[in-house]
Amino acid sequence: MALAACGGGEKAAGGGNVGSLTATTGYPEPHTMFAPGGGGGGPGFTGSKVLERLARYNRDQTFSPVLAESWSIAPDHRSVTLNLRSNVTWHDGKPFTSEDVVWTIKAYWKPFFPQTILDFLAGVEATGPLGVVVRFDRPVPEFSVGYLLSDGANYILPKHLYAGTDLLLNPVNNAPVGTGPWKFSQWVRGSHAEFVKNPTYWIPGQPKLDKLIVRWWREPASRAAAFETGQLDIGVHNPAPLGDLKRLQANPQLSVSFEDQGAPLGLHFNTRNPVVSDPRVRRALLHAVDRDFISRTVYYGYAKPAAGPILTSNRLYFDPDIPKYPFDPALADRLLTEAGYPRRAGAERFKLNLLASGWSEENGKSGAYLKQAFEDLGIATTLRVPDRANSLKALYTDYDFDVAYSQGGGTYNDPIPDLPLVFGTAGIKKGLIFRNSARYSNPELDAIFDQIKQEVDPARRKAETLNAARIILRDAPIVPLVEWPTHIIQKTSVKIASNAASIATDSWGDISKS
Amino acid sequence: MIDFLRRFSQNRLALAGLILLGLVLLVALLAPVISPEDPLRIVGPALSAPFTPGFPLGTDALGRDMLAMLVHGARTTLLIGVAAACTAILIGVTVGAIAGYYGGVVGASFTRLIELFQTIPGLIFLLAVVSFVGPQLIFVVLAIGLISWESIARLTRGEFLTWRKRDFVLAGRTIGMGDLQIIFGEILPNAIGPVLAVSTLSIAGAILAESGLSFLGLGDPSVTTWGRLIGEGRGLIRTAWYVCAIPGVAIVLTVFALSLVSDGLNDVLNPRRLR
Amino acid sequence: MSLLSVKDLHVRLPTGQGVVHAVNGLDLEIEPGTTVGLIGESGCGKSTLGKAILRLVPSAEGSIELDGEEITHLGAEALRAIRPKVQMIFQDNGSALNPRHTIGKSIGQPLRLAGWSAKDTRRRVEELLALVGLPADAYGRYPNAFSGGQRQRIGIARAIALNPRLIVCDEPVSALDVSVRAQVINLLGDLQRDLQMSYLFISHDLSVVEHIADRVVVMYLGRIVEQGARESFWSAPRHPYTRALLAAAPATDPDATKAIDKPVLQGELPSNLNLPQGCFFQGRCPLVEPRCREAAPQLRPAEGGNLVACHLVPDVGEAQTGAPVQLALTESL
Amino acid sequence: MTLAEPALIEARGLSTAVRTAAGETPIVLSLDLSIGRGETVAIVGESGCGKSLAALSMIRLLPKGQARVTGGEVRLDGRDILRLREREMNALRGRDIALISQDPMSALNPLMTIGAQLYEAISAHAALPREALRERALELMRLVRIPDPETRLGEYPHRLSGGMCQRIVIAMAIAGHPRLLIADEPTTALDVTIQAQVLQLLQRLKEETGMALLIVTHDFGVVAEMADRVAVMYAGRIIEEGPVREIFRAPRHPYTQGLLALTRRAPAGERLPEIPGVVPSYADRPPGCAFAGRCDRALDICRTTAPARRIVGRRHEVECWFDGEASA
Amino acid sequence: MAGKRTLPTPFSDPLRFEGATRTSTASRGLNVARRVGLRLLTHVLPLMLVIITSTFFLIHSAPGSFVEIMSSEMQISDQAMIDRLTVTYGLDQPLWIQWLRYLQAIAQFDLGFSYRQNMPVLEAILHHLPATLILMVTGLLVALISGVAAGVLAASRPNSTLDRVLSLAGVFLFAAPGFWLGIMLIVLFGVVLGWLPIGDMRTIGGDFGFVGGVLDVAKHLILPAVAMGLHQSAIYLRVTRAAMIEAAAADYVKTARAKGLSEQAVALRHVFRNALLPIVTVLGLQFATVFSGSVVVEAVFNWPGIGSLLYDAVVARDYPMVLGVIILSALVVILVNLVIDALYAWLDPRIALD
Repeated sequence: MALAACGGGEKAAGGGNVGSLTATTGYPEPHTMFAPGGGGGGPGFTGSKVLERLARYNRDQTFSPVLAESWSIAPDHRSVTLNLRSNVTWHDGKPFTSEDVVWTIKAYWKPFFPQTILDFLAGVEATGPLGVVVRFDRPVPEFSVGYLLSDGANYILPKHLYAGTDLLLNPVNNAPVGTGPWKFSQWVRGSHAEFVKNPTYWIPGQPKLDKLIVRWWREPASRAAAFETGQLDIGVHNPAPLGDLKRLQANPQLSVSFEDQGAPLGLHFNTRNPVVSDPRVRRALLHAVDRDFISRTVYYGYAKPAAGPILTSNRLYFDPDIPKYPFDPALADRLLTEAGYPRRAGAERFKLNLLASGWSEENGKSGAYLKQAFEDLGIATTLRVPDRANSLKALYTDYDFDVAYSQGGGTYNDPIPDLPLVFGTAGIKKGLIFRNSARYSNPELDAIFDQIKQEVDPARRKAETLNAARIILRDAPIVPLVEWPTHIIQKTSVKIASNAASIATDSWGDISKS
Repeated sequence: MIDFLRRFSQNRLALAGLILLGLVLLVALLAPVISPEDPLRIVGPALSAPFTPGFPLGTDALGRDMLAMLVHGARTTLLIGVAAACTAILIGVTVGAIAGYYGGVVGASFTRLIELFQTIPGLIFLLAVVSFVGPQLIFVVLAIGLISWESIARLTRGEFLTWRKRDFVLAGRTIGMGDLQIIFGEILPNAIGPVLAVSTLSIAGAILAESGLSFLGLGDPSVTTWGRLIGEGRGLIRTAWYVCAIPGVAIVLTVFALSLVSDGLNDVLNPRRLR
Repeated sequence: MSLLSVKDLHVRLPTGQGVVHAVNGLDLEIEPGTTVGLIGESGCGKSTLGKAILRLVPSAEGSIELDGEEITHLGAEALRAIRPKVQMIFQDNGSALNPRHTIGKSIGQPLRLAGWSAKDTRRRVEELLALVGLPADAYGRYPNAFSGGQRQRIGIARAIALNPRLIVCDEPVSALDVSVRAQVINLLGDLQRDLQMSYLFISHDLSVVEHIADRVVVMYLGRIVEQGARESFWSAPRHPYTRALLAAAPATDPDATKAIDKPVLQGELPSNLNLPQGCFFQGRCPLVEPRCREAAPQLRPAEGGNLVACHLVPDVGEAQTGAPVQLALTESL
Repeated sequence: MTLAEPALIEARGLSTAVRTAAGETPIVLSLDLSIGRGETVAIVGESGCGKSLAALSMIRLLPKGQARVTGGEVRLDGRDILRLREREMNALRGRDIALISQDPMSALNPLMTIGAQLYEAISAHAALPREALRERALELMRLVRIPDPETRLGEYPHRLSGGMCQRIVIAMAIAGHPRLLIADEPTTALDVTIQAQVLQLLQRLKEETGMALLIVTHDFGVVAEMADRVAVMYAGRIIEEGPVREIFRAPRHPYTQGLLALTRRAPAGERLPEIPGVVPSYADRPPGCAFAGRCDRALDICRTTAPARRIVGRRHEVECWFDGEASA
Repeated sequence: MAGKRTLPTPFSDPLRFEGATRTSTASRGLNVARRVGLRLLTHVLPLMLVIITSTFFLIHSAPGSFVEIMSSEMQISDQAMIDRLTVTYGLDQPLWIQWLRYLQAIAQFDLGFSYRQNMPVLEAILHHLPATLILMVTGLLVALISGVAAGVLAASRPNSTLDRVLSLAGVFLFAAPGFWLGIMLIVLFGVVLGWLPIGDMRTIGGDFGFVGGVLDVAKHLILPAVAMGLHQSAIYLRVTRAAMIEAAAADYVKTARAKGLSEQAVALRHVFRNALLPIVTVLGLQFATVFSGSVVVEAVFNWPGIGSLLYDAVVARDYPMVLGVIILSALVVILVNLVIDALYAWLDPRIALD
C-alpha cells in the first residue's frame, strides 16, 4: 500500500514534466546541506542543487556560463573580467550582485582552495553591480580560470548571510540560500531532504519538476532494492552495490549509466619509510599487481586499469606514451632481488604495512587482494582496513603505512590543482586529506608544477604535464591502479539534458520525467 | 563429579547442546586441517554458489572459500567469546563478591558500581570505546568484557548475599579465618556454580556483541569473525544471500548450543533450581 | 574466677529499618565446666549475645572477659590467638557445614589454621570423629551424605577440635528430629564431663534446658529478667515473664491442662528498634503498675534464690507479701 | 463419639508419591485414617514421615507436578473426593475442608491486603454485597482475636507478625464454616508463647463451630494438649493409632514408646533415653518393618515381613510384630 | 457452585480489591512518590555524575584530537581556521577545565555542538530520540507480549511437550542476533514477498494525513520491531515461565486454593500477580540492553533514530555527539528504571523506603 503510494506526486502530475523527483546518492547523509570547501560528495550533491557556480565544466571539457554571463582574460593573462547575469535573485529575494562575487572570492574561495591560481590572487574589485575584475600576480592559464569558476564547491555565496560569520559553523549551511533552480525546503535528519521549485529561477521553464527529494540510506543494498520497488527516480555517486548492477541493468524500468570521469584508485607509497623509500621496491610492487583482476573481480568489471596520473578519460592531456607497470611477478621478483631483497626460503623479504582506506567496500577487497599478491612475492604483509576517520588519519596525519590502497593520484582535468596537491612538496601538509600522502618531494617536479601553473600556452602546458607524468611514474610515489567511473541509476522515464561533466553536482534544473 | 555428569546428561537438551558445541569446537580446532591455507586467500571465482565442486559453501565476492572462512571464523569467534567472557567473569566475580560479602560503605559502593554498568547501554558504550581506542582484537575483547560483567556481578552478589548468611561462614570466623580465606575458600566454591552457568551464557553474549560490532564494520578487520562475514555479505543479500545467511546460521547454532549447555549447567549447579 | 564475665554489654545492629537494640545492658558469668541455659522468645537477643561473646558482632558498650582477659576490643591478630578458647555450635546443621568441603576438611580447618601439620590434623580429626560417634569413613565424605543428627555431631567435632574452654551452643537441637535430639544432648553432656568445657546453651526448648543447664538465664528484649541455679529456677520462678514462658510450654501429658484452659501470655515480643522507658515487659505484663513505666527494675535476689528484675517481686525477707503476688500472676495469665 | 457414628472423612489405602529426578518415590503408603465429626485427630511423626503429604492429599492440594496420589480413596459424606473434578473440588475446599499451613508468613499473598484476602475467602462460597463482606471479615478477625481489625483490613501481610498472620490464615480457613480444618504444623514456626495462643485459639474455635480438626505435628506436647485421637506415622505408615490418653499411657509400638520417653523430663545429669540410628531413606527401606533397623526388640520376622495392623485396645491399633505389652 | 459463578461478584477485577483499602493505597502512592524523589537524589544524580565524568575522560583519553579528524573531514586547510575551531571547542584548555565546563554546560542542558550534524548535540538527539523510542517501545511490547504469553503458556504445564517446544523456541530466538534476524526478515518479507517496506520509518514524499501517516509508520515499524522483539522475547519467556512456576508453588497459592477459589482467580490474582514482580525487574535490567539492541537494528533498517546518529558520530569521531548519546541514553535508562522502580514499589507493598 505504502509502496504504491510513494509515487503519489507522480500520479498527481498526470503525465507531463511536473511532479517530483526522488533521488539518492551513494554517500551517507551529509553533516550539512552545504559545506564550505566541499566536504565531500554528500554536501557536494545537496549544495549544488541550491547554490550555483559562475560557470559549468562540461563533459567535453569546455566551460559554459552560469552566473557569469561571460568572462574575458586580459592579454597579459593577469586579470579576468566577469560579466554577471542580471535579474538573478537569491532564494530569500535579495538581488544577486557583484558584491556577492567579490566577497565570495575573497572570504570563501581564497582560504579554502589552495594550490590553485588563487595562490597568485592580487585583488578582486567590483566594477559595477554586475561587473567584477579579478587580478593575479602572475599569468594564469585559460583553463585554470574556467576551472576556478566551475569547480565542485566553488559556489557563489550570499554575502548578506555569510559576511562576518564563521563560515563553517554558519547555520545557513544547514538550510542553504542560493540562486539555483531548487529552493531548500526541509531536512528530516536521518531520512531525507526536500527541495522545491524556485519559481523565479533565471532560466525560464526550469526547474522542470516541482519537488526534489533526496533520500539517504546507510545500506547500499537497500538503495538497490528501493530502485527495484520504484521508490527512487535517480541515484548518483554509485548508489547501488556493484554486485547488484547487473540485475539493475537488466531491469527495463531502470537505466544504468557511468560518468566519464573515473575515480583513480591506487597505491600510495610512504616514501619516507625505509623499504618503500627505494623506488625499485615501489616499481617491483607495482609489477606484482594484476590490475585486471582488481577491475574484474573487485569492481565487477565496471572499473578499468589505470595508466598514470593523467587519467585515460582526460581528453586534454592523456598520452599513452608513458612508463607502464604491467603485471609481471617474475620481473617484480627480479627487481626486489636487485634492490637487495632476495627471496629466501622460509623467510620473508621484508615486512609491509598495508593500509586500505575503509570508506568503501571495494577498497577493503582490493586490499585483501594486494596482501595476497605481495605475500606471493614473499613479503610479509599486514593489512589494516580502518574506518573512514582512522584511514584518513593514518594516511594524511600519522602517515602510518608503507603501502596504501586509496583514492587519488590522478587527474581527469587540468593538472592544476590536483597534481601539485598530491605530488608537490607543497602538498605535504600534515592533517589535510587528499594531499601528498606519500610525502614525496622532488624539486624538479615542483618546478614543473610551478611552470604549469602560469603557462598560458596550451601546447606547452600539455608537454610540461606529460613531463610531470613521466617523472611521477618513474618515481612512483602514488600510482593509480584502476579508474572507477561512478555509476548513475535512473528510471528510464527520467531525462537528463545537461552536458555537465559531473551530473551529480549539476543543478538539475533541466531534469524531466515523462 | 560423576554425579555432576550423570545429572547433566539427564538433561537431553543440554547434552544435545554440548554435542553441538563440541562439534563447533572441533571444527574450530581442526580449522588448519580442514583448510590449511590462509582463509582469506582468493582461491576461486567470485560468488560461486554453495555446492560448487571444491567450494561446498561457495565463495564470497572476492573468490574466497566460504567454508575456510567459516571454520577459521569459528576459531576467532569462539576465542573472542571465551576471552571476553573470562574478562567479564574476572571482573564480575570480583566486584560481585565484594559487593555481596561486605556490608556497609564498601558493599554499597560496589553495588552502585554494578548498577552503574547496568545503566550504560552496553553496545553503545562498546561502539564508542572501540572506535576511540581502535578495533584491535585485544581492545574488542576487553571492551566486551567490560560491558558484560555486570550480570555476572549481580548474580555473584546475590549468591554471596545468601551464602554469607550461612553458619559455616560464621564458623569460619570463629576459628579465625580472614575475609579473603572466607571469600575464596568458603563462599566462592559454593557460589561459583550458578555463576558458571551464567558465564557460559556470557560467552554467547560476547559472541553476539562481537558479531554486532563486526557487523557494523567496527570489529578488528585483520581477523575473520562470523559477524564480519555477515557484515560483508549484507550488501549481497540480493545476489548471493548465502554469504550473509551461512555465518548467521553458525552464530545461531553456537549461541543456541551455549544456551542449552548453560541451562543444563544451571539445572545441575544451581541447587535452588532443583527443589 | 569466672571463665566468662560479661559486664553491662550493649549490642546495637544497624539494619535497613533502623538500629536494632539487641542486647541492652547485660551481665553474665559462666563458671568453668558448667552450663548456663539461656531462654527467651526469638528476637530477644539470645543469639546476638552468643555472637557478641564470640566477637562475631561488635559490642557497643560494656566488656567481655574470657579467662580473665578482656576481649571486647581485641584486634584481629590478638583475637586469632583466643579464638581456640571459645567456639560455637550452630542451630541449622545444614548451613553450618560448607557443602563443598569434606567432613575431614571441615573439622580439620581450625587445626590447620592453628598451624597443625596435615598429618597431625588428619590423626586428630579421626580421633574427633570417633569421639563424637561418627564412622572413620566420614572423613572423605560431604555433608549431604549425612543426616541432621550426624551433621550436628560433625559441627560439635569441629567446635571441640582445639579443646575450647567455652562453647556457645546456639539452639543446637532445635532443628533436629525428636528421636535424634536425645542423642546429641547426651553427646554434649558426655563431652562436657570428659573435656571440662563450659556451655552457654541457647534454646527456646525448656525441657532441654531443664535437663542440661546448671544455671538458667531468661532474656527479654536484650536484658536478663531472671536467673537462677537449676535447683531454684524451676521450682520457684518469680518474674511474670518466666512464669508465662513456663506456663506456655506444651504439656507432656493429655491429662494436664488442655490448651484452651491454660493461662496464656497475650501479645507479642515488641520491636527492639525503639525501647520502652521503664520495664521492658510492661506492655505484656498482666500486673503492670505505674512504677513499671517509670524505672527499669534491676536484677536483685528474690525469695527462693533467683535473681529477678521486677518491681513487683519483693526482696528476700519480704516473703510474706510474695505469695499473693505469685497467686495473682498465675490467675491473671 | 461412638464407633457406630459414621466418620466425617475417611481415607482408605491412601498412597502418595513424590516425583524426583530418579522417578516416583512413594512417600505415603496405603494410609487408613478416619476423622469423626467434631473430633480432633493428630498425625504425629518426624520430618519426612509423610504426615504433611497425607494431610494435603485429603484436600487435594499436593504440589502440582511434584507429588500425586497414587492410590486409595478419601470419602467425604460417602463421596470419594479424589475422583471429583477440579471444579467440584474447588466448591468443596474452604466450605467442607479448610487448610492452614505451616509457615504463616508465606501463606498469605504478599501483594494483597489482609482485607482483600479475607474477602476472597468469604466470597468464594457466598456472594455478599460489599458492606456485608466487610462486616463478615471484621467478624472473623474479631473471632480470631485480631486487635484493631478495621486498621488491619487495609494492611499488607508483611506488616504483621507471624502470630498475627497465622490468625488471619485461620480466619480465612473458617470463613466458609468448614466441617474439617486441616492444620499442617500450625505452630512449628512460632514461639512458645505464640504457639500457646494459637493452640488455644484453635481449640476455642473448634468448640464454638463444632468442626473437626486434623492436626499434623511432630510435637507430642501439641498432641497432648489438643488431640482426641492420635496417629503415629513412621516412614509413610501409621504404625500406631488410638485415643490420646491410651497412647500416652500405654504406647504399644517401640517407636511410640521411644518418642514418648523423650518428651518426659529426665532427671538432670542423667542421660536421656535414646532411639538409636536414623529414619531409613526410601531407597533403603527394609522389606519388613521400617523401624526394625532401630528397634532394640526387633525379631527376625520384623526384617522380612511388614507387620499387619492389630487391634490392641478400644480403637487402639498398632502395626508391630512384637506383642510387647508384657515386656514394655 | 455453578449457579453462583453467574452472580456478579464484587471482585471480578483483581485490582478492585485495592479499593477496599483506600487509605492505605493512598499512603502507598505517597510512599512511592517519596521513594522516587529520594532515588532521584541518592541514585540518579550521583550515577549521572559518574557516567558523565567517566565517559568524558575515557573519550578524551583517546589518541588524537577530534579537531584533526574534523578538519580533515571538512577539508579545512587553513591553519588559522583550525586554531579557531580548537578554541571554539575549548580544546586549548586543560582537560579538567574542559570537564568542569562540560559539567556546567550539561547543568544548563547544553551537550555541546556536533560538527557532524552541524547543530547542537541536544537538538540532534532530541530530533532522533522519538524514532528510537517508538522502535524500542514497540519492540519491547512485541517482546513482552509474546514472551509473557508464551511463558504463561509454558508454565501452565511444566515439562510438557508444549513447554519444551516453547522454551526451545525461546532459546533459539535468543540465539539469533537481532541484526541477522532483521536481514533475514528483510529478505523474506521485503524482497521475496514484497509485503513490507525494507527500511525507513515512513514513506518519503507521501502525504497520507494523520491517520494514514500513523499507519504508514506502523507498517514500517513491523519488521524492525519484530527483529528486536523476538530476540528479547526469549528473556521474558524464561522469566515468566520460571516466575509462574515458582509463584504457583508458593504457600499462599496453596492457601488460595484451600479457600476454594476458581483456577482463574488463583492464576490471575495470586500466581500471575506475584510472577509480575520478577518480570518487571527484568524489564528494568534489560532496558539498557534494549537500547543497545536498537542501535544495530536501526542500522539494518535505516531507522532514523539514536542508533544511526551514534553510528554516524562514531564513524566521524564526533566526540561531543558520542558523549551526548551515551549520557542521554544512560539518562533515559536511569529514568526508565526509576519508573520501573516506582512501578515495582507500587506493585509490591513490601518495598519500603530504604
